[in-house]
Amino acid sequence: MSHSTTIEVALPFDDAQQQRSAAILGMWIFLATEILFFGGLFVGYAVYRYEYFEAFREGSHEMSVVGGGLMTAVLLIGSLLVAISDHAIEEASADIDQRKLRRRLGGYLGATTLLGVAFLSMEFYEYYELIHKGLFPGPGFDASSFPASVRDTQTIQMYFTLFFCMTGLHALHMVIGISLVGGMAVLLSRSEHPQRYANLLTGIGLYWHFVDVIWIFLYPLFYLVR
Amino acid sequence: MSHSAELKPLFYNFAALMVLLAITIGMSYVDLGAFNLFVALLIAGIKTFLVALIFMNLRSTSNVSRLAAVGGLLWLGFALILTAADYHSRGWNEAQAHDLIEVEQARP
Amino acid sequence: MIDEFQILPEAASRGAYAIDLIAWALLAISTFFSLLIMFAILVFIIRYWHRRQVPRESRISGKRKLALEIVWSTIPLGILLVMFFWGAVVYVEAHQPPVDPIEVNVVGKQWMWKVAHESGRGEINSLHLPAGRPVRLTMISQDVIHSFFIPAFRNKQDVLPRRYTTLWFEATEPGRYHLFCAEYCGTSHAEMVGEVVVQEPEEYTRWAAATEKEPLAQRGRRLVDRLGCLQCHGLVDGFQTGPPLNGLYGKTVPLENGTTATADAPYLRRSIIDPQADRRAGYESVMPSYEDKIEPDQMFEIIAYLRSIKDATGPLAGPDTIPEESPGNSNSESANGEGG
Amino acid sequence: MKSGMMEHALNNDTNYLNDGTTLRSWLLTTDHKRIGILYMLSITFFFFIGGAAAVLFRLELMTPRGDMLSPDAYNKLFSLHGIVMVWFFLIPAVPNVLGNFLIPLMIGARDLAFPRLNLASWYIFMAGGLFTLLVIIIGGVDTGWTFYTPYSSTYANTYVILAATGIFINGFSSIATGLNFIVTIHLLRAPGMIWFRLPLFVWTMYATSLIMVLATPVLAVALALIAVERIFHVGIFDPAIGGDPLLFQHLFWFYSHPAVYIMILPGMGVVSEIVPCFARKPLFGYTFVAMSSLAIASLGFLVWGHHMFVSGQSVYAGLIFSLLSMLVAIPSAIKVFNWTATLYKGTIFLKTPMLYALGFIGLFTIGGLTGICLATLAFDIHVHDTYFIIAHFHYVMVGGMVMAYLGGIHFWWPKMTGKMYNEWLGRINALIVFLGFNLAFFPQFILGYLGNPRRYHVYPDEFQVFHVMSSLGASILGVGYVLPLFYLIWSYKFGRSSGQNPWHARGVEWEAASPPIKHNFYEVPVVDYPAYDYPPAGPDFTMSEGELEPTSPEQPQRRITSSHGT
Repeated sequence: MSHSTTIEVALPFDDAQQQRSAAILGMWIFLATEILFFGGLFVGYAVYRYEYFEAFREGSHEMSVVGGGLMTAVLLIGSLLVAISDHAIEEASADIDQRKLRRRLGGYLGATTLLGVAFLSMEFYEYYELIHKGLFPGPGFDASSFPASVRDTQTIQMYFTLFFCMTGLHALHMVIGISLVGGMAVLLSRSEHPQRYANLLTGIGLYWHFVDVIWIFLYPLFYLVR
Repeated sequence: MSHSAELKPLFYNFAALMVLLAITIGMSYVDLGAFNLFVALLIAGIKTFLVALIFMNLRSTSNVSRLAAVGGLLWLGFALILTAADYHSRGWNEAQAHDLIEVEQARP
Repeated sequence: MIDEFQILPEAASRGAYAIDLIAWALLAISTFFSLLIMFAILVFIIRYWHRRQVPRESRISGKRKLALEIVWSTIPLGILLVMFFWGAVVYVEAHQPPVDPIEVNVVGKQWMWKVAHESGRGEINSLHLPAGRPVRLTMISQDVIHSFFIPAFRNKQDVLPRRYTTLWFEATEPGRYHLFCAEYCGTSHAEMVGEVVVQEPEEYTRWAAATEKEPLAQRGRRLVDRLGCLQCHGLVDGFQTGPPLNGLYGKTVPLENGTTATADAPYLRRSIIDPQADRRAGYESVMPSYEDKIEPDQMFEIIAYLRSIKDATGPLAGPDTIPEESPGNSNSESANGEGG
Repeated sequence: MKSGMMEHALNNDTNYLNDGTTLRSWLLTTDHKRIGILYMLSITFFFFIGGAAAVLFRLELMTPRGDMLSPDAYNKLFSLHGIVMVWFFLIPAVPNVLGNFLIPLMIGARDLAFPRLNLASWYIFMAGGLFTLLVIIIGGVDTGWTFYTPYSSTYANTYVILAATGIFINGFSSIATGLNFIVTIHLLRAPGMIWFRLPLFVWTMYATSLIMVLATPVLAVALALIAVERIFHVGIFDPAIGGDPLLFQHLFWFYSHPAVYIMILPGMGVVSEIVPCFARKPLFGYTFVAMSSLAIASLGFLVWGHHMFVSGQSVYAGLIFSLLSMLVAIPSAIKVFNWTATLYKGTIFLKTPMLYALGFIGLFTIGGLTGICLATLAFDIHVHDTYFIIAHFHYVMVGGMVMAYLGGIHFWWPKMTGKMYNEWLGRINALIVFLGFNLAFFPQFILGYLGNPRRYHVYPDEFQVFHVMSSLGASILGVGYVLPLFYLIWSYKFGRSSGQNPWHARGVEWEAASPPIKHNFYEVPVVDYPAYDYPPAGPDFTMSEGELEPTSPEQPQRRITSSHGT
């Protein structure tokens, strides 16, 4: 590992390689807990979609397929940029021009941050529209635009409840991800030795990709029920 | 960029993801009944696999990390399958029970 | 009600004996293994007490070790499987419905049990039953989850909101028994208790008839008329929009989604609350939900009415032409006397 | 780094306890041992709060009428007891105190993989715990620790959201600890410490960590959904708006059943350490005991539905869950048989930790066997939600886990403090706990079979005898829990020095000084011996006041030992 010379080895570890393995393994275990954190909601989704399929189909007609697809694409571009940055910081040799590396990393991660913000803006615009239509679940929920079959029993509300819960939790993760990636962009573009933060960037990158993967599932489950 | 050659997999991967995204949107307009869900989840699964393998570097990390990723999914599977076992079979007993009533009543 | 000291609960239902038998078996197994372990520990402590000079060499060899591990894994496994099958058989049997039961309807709410008998007689926090006849309780909660528990019958079932659960048993011994709510339901959970009074059958019949109220089925017929159910479900001008109600109860009906369902109380209730959920094959989705229009007790009345006409054949006339003949249940002889 | 250690080595009197004595040096420490001590102090505090609640409602239950507490107060007390004992005592007890302290020592590491995360997890734990206490002070919560919907999500008028928040926060602490342990055990083992040389305590901690990491998030999301439902009045679990209250039970027990194994597995680990030491013999069936921990941890995830046999769950799901529950009993049985077999041809010393460990085996056996009773479908119909359940899980949690925790604290007390407590007080206390416990909880099996439902503050008169017995036992148990507080603290202040390894135990943790230095070992130990390598048909020891004393001066020595204290 070329960067082993530049990073300090923290106390319990023997060497940089071990430290990096620990960081990556720790992150993967954390992501496993995240899978189950979202998992509780996916179980809820499965149960209610099974019981109230009609409502889920009606509900998904309120969503913009193209808009959701665009959001997915935006996230995937972000993922690509994060992967490139990770690759860059990993593979850069110690004698590389640090200024150039800084600039590149700052650029990639800055762009990723903007893409994340763009995703959230689209999502919040969608929320705004749904709320405007009275489709925010709760006592003020206005189901009048739906057929009686899903209106009277309030099952249509369940679709929107799950939609807001699951995309909301995802959006929360996005906010955290944007802060982390944005923070990294600032940190790396100012750092004398960006490679010191390679483990941190890899960890944050894994988190970012994970948040993408959640959306990869949310998109067909809420937008493409048809 | 001395390492641009090694960047290629990332771009290929991205292209593949975009193609899959297009396919999943397209497939949602084709009515396959219950298979729509299956196809959508299958494509999402492939995408996840690609992201995990290439972007998240699962192909070259330690086995333990892979185990963690698979473990998370496996445990989610436990939750889904056993919960589904309850919901799916809830009506069964009653149905069977009432058939019995009819049989019993038909007898005399 | 028994209130002296006891160490074993009374057993007063048919199922109770089967469960007690399992309990004894489990007690025997538990006692055996507990004593085995404790006895072994005691013997080893005494024998291998550190001051005692006993041979400690030639410990168990690798091969015998493995054999031991296999033995003490498989023997418990065998016992466990036996207990599983035994418990499962009794459990499944307990869920086999009774033949021609007396139907009793129960509504649980914070913090009381409301019981409605077919005769129309109702009671609160008590349940009168005949001995020697199977009884089926159809239960629903108006608020949180409760649990209907009669220790003397070794029987228990959670009572859920917005869903029917059923519990059945056959009391054997006349007497008075405890009725508890077993699922924590709020402040006065411990006071959601009552008494089960098991009577001789004739006594029960007398008790049930001693009411001024109309039988449930008759009240149900009134409701059906008031809600206008027969506008669609009755034969109006030779045309029937919804499935006929005559002879529906207890039959297996085909559904729109290709499966079938049995028209029991839970199904009928669901069809009234959420008509689209399990729609009958061949019928349009035109029926609205009656969720807000029917109280839980009223739902029981409607189902009692449907049950009363389960053997009736032919189309049921609409509300303008109330049939002259009785709908065919002993509880609702005077169904023709009611207003529209 | 190496040179820093040499400096420590020069100063023989420095250990983790006196290496900085300011409050600041404790509150900002990243030393796993100090964090373990911080956890020990905090969970002791929570334990006595939960215990105080138990004292109050056991007093109320002396009579069948509600003459001391209002129903509301009673409900809040048992909820408090459950919430505090489960999340702020039982779950962190062994993992966060002994696990934190011992895992790096046992595997020969300098610290856990993420020391700062470890400290953060203590702060998160304290934040969650104090927040929950605050909730209790401002009015409490009355849903029971199970938070069943729709009572908790719609009907309860108490501070459900806040209490759930406290538990939610605590969940992060649990996850962080579990993650830290897994990474540490995977990556930081000393040279030669292969998996099958790991002490069984480490195996059980590994299994426990798996559960912490994989189950806790599901509880978090279930509690979060209750909060969402209460705040926005939506109906995820509320049947009035299409929700299904049973879905909550599925999510809750997906966590809470495995969580039961978070509470008991570490106890099994402790017992697996104590029994070989005081039988002077390698643990019988090491591999089987190690693998059974993993089997319990994974099978434990597949059995949650046995809490729902009468809930309205499908009959068929009930059958599946019953069968799977039966299977979990096998690995537990394997452990019990192997512990017992370890005593065979051993050289048995009944020191305080051993008394607790043997108490654990006996009580856990009863707890486990009654668990089989509860997994038997038909029997469970009758005793579900009665005192039978209460008795069963107290036999496992209190008879098992608390016994093991006390045994572990006594066993490693010399390691933690370098001091020896009064052996006779310790032994008498172990007996008090054992007797008090049985008197408190055995009558509850009978009460449950008679049909007394749980969570009742008033009950039919004929049950009173058993309730009085139970309350009496509980007060004896109370004495048994307060006493160690005094003699252990006393021994820390005034006790005899214990020496490095008073039990002549063979674990790597005893290679370090007692108490250990800041980074545990002067030299990283090299492990070329299996766990529990007690010499065959061991050397003769005699038992003196505090410790085991070899009768022959020649004791087998490790090739690599610390340069201090031998």
